[in-house]
Amino acid sequence: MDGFANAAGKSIVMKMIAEIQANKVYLSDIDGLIGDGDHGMNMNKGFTLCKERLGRNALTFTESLAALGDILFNEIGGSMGPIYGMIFIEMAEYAAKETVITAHVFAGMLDAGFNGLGDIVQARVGDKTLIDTFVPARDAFAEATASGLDFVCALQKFKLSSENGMLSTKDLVSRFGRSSRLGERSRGVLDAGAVSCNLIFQAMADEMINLIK
Amino acid sequence: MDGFANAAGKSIVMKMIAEIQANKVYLSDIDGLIGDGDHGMNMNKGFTLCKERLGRNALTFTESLAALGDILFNEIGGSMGPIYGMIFIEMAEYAAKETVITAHVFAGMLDAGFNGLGDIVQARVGDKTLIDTFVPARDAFAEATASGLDFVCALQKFKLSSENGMLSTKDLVSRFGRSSRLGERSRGVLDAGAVSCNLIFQAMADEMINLIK
Amino acid sequence: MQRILNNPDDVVDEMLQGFLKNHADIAMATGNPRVVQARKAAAGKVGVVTGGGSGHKPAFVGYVGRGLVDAAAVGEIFTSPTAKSFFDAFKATDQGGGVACLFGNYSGDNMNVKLAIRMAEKVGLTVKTVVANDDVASSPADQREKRRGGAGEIFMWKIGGAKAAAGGSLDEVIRVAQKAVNHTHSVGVGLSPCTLPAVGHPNFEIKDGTMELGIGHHGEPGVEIVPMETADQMATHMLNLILPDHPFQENDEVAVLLSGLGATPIMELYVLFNEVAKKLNDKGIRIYRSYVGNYFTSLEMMGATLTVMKLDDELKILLDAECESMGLTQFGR
Amino acid sequence: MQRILNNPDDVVDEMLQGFLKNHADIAMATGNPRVVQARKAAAGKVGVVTGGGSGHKPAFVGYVGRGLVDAAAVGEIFTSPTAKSFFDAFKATDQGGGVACLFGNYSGDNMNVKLAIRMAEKVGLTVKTVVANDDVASSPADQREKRRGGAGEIFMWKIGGAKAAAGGSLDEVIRVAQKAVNHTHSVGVGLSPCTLPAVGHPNFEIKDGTMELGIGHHGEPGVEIVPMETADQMATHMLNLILPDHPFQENDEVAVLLSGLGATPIMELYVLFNEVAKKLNDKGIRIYRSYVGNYFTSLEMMGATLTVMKLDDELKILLDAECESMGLTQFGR
Ligand SMILES: Nc1ncnc2c1ncn2[C@@H]1O[C@H](COP(=O)(O)OP(=O)(O)O)[C@@H](O)[C@H]1O
Ligand SMILES: Nc1ncnc2c1ncn2[C@@H]1O[C@H](COP(=O)(O)OP(=O)(O)O)[C@@H](O)[C@H]1O
Ligand SMILES: [Mg+2]
Ligand SMILES: [Mg+2]
Ligand SMILES: [Mg+2]
Ligand SMILES: [Mg+2]
Repeated sequence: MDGFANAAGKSIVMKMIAEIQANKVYLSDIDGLIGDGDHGMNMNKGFTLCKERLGRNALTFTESLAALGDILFNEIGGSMGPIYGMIFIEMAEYAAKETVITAHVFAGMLDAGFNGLGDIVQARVGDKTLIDTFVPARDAFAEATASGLDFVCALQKFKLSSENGMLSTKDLVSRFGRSSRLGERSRGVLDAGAVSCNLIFQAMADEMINLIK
Repeated sequence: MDGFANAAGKSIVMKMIAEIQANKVYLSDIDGLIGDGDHGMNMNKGFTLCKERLGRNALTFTESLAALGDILFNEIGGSMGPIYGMIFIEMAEYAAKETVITAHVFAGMLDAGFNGLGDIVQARVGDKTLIDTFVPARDAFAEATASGLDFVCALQKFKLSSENGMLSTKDLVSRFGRSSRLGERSRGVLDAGAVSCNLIFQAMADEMINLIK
Repeated sequence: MQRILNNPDDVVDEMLQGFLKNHADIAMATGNPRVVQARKAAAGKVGVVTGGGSGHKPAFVGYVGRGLVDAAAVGEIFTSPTAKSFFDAFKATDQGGGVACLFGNYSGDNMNVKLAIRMAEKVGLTVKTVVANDDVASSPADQREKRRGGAGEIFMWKIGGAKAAAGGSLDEVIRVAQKAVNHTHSVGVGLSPCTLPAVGHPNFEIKDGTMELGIGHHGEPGVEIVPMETADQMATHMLNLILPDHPFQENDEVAVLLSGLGATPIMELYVLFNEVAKKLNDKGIRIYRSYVGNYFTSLEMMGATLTVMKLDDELKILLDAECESMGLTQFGR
Repeated sequence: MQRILNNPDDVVDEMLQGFLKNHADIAMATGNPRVVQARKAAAGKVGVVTGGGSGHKPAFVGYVGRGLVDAAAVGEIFTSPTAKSFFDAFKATDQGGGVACLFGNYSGDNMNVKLAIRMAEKVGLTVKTVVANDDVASSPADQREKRRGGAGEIFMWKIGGAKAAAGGSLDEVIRVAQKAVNHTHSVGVGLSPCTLPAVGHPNFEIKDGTMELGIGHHGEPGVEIVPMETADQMATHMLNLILPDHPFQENDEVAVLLSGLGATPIMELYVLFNEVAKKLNDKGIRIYRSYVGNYFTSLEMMGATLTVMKLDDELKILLDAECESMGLTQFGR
């Protein structure tokens, strides 16, 4: 079976939560440089709330992910609430009926998550947002799968592209809203959302790899 | 002539002013410890204002002292305005008609200054206020003069007692108003008014000694 | 961190509880703990809603009241309220005539309001919006739609709120609120940073002896970092960014709002206002009405924001209308 | 020092110029540049005067207005106004019925008011005084006359000012203002120091992680330095100093004023108020009316003062009376 049981996948979300909790201050510090410093705090609040809600309940991967999306969307607000909320809700919805999460399913989830943003997010690659992490990672995973790599190898590509995408934001000049008048002052600093997206993707992929093995 | 010409004594007030200006921050820092930190700032403002007003005008000692008292009283306010204002105004008034300021006259001035406080100041020696500088210095001067010491020697005694009086406030527990509930926490710190009074008395006596010689 | 807190994660909830206890005559709770509603909204009026992150007191809940905003959606510190909270605020204030949602131009608020409007459409509730983008430091004049909202939001609420209180229709409320925004230009100066309670150390840095010209309400970097200036120079610098932007001209009548960012002593705001007023007077621009104080803050940041709104007869009448809220209470005149 | 200033020695004068420009509808200048007078004092009323050092905005000039204080004498920062200024304030407000001078218990103010009254006596002007000594941390209860004035001065002005506005005689105004003081108890908590502009560095020290319980409005040391507490613990600590002092008892009705010291975010004042209100409720003490905000500050100090006034029917009516000033504007109820 090239995949893992949806029923066994709650640990993926738990891993994502642990990663965000561990990086709460780091994420706020990055956001403080050209943003408003709340990113880590809010992510931590939402993810921690999710941990409490999930508790010891036996939940599937997609149920856990839906719960996380729901909490972010309905209880956290900010930019992250709608963005990560939509992404997780749509990803979960796409695979809700699957017993096994295969590479093919996961590729579909990533597409669904991105498409779920719809017209809420106008940013594209290069605008110094979490899109700079998301899109390359998603594309690398799709390409790897299409070229016949197995799930674990495709996840390795996914991790690598996610990391590189995140790093790419450092040299970008912000073009969206808030920091657009900053010009050169926005260069040299990572984008907070790109960093959190990468943390989430790394945790997600690592635990998937664990489950697949 | 055991004394100096009133007409030549503007320099005494100028010396007092210079001394307060030089100690502006020091006085506020002392006041900050158990008071409100404004003592140096206000003294400096009043004394500096006086310097500007006196300018190059040819004024006597008592005219200059009256001007200083007047500015403190009418334009500075605080505790210092009425206290030093009254003291200087009454000292100047007492000797306004004298051509020569003798030891006898100066003793009378100190008495007049103290009495001028009347019921405005209830503090007595031991209450950790500028009275702890003023009264011992005045008494030492009167005693020295009565015992036949010359003006300069009496002024030396005056300086010594002023200094000791000021230092005595360090070990006193404040009994007046503001810091009375502090109890032991008010011990170990000089009283700001006692310090400024000593600075003024030292400058006053030093320049008188210069003039007498 | 020398702050008055219990668990930092609970600060918004506890603040709201305290707020509602203290202002029971003006504001009241709703079914959504993150939505606060005015107690005395006149029957049949258009609903006026706002919302935004916390940490800006009096904004946003502080402008819930009579003649101002009917409900506010409340977010975490510096964080947009949820779409659900905006939607609940719409529902709480709609009396059939629709709702004017008057908010500031931040990506989170834009997203959440957009989503809330979708929810409103599904239940047949009409919501129209005005987005304040008065902060001249955040984008060039030819990209005004990208600019952040600043303390000018207060004029938007005052003008829109007064029109709604006077029985204006939804379109009228939207028209005057939009006019207020179009006529309003703000700029901030930051002198010291702020600390989010849950983070525990300053959000960003302002070196002693320097100041950040054009800083945003959350410490977003501004136009330039310059050496610390006198109040007089600050006034010049701020007006130089604002006046050409409208442009404001001789014989214009204006409303001025000078708000502290939280920790600057009010005494110093009057010193700055004194300079601003002198310079406007020198240019022949007449201050019709002014407000100086902590009207839109950023936790314990030091600094100030200056907002100038060009007035016409309609705006004057609406500005002068009576209102009552935590942040702004004035008798009519 | 990250502050908005020109020459620090001019800060009070420039502040007053800015204040008068901004509040021309409420307050006006007098012949003495350090005396500010209310614009709308009703004909024939008893004059109500206060005065004190600057740096406490809204206190003192911020309470000049309708239904409150008729004139304020203004001192340098943290420094009593001159006797001459108090006297000029008396003259400006006397309409034949005499003047009530309601001020705080500080040695400078005591001296200068005493001297001003001597000047008044010489011109046949009747002045009576009430001295606020509500700060429980500054002396034991059996030496109440030694206690400092705290934010309770605001209740003294509100009650005395309302009585005068209602046509009360001088003796009546003095009686109710004295009653307000007798019924009022305050305590402060300091979390960070303040810097006098002309000095340029902090006035005193509060070590990070500690707080000063019972601090005065100028940073005067308080009862105790204790490790930094949660808002909940602070509320307990402050009430433990205030409640036994009156003593306040079950079924008492009280007015509560929770003022920030300048730099504490208003959000946190509501968090603290929430705890105070809970604890009073637990003890069966009813909050009839409350005020939370920056009502009596100390430049950019962090911290808060809590003031509780025991009410009776007379005080309630006077507290609820309409008033209009920079610091406090309320509609009658
Ligand atoms: N309009 C947008 N489009 C895409 N991404 C966005 C947008 N606005 C914000 N983001 C992402 O969100 C991150 C900031 O998130 P957060 O700090 O939680 O919200 P906020 O910016 O509202 O304070 C940014 O670093 C960026 O990656
Ligand atoms: N009631 C008083 N009697 C005698 N001296 C006093 C009194 N009040 C204050 N002082 C003196 O004044 C000094 C403080 O002066 P200053 O700081 O200028 O005034 P304030 O205490 O009003 O801030 C004290 O150190 C003390 O020596
Ligand atoms: Mg952010
Ligand atoms: Mg002092
Ligand atoms: Mg934010
Ligand atoms: Mg003082």
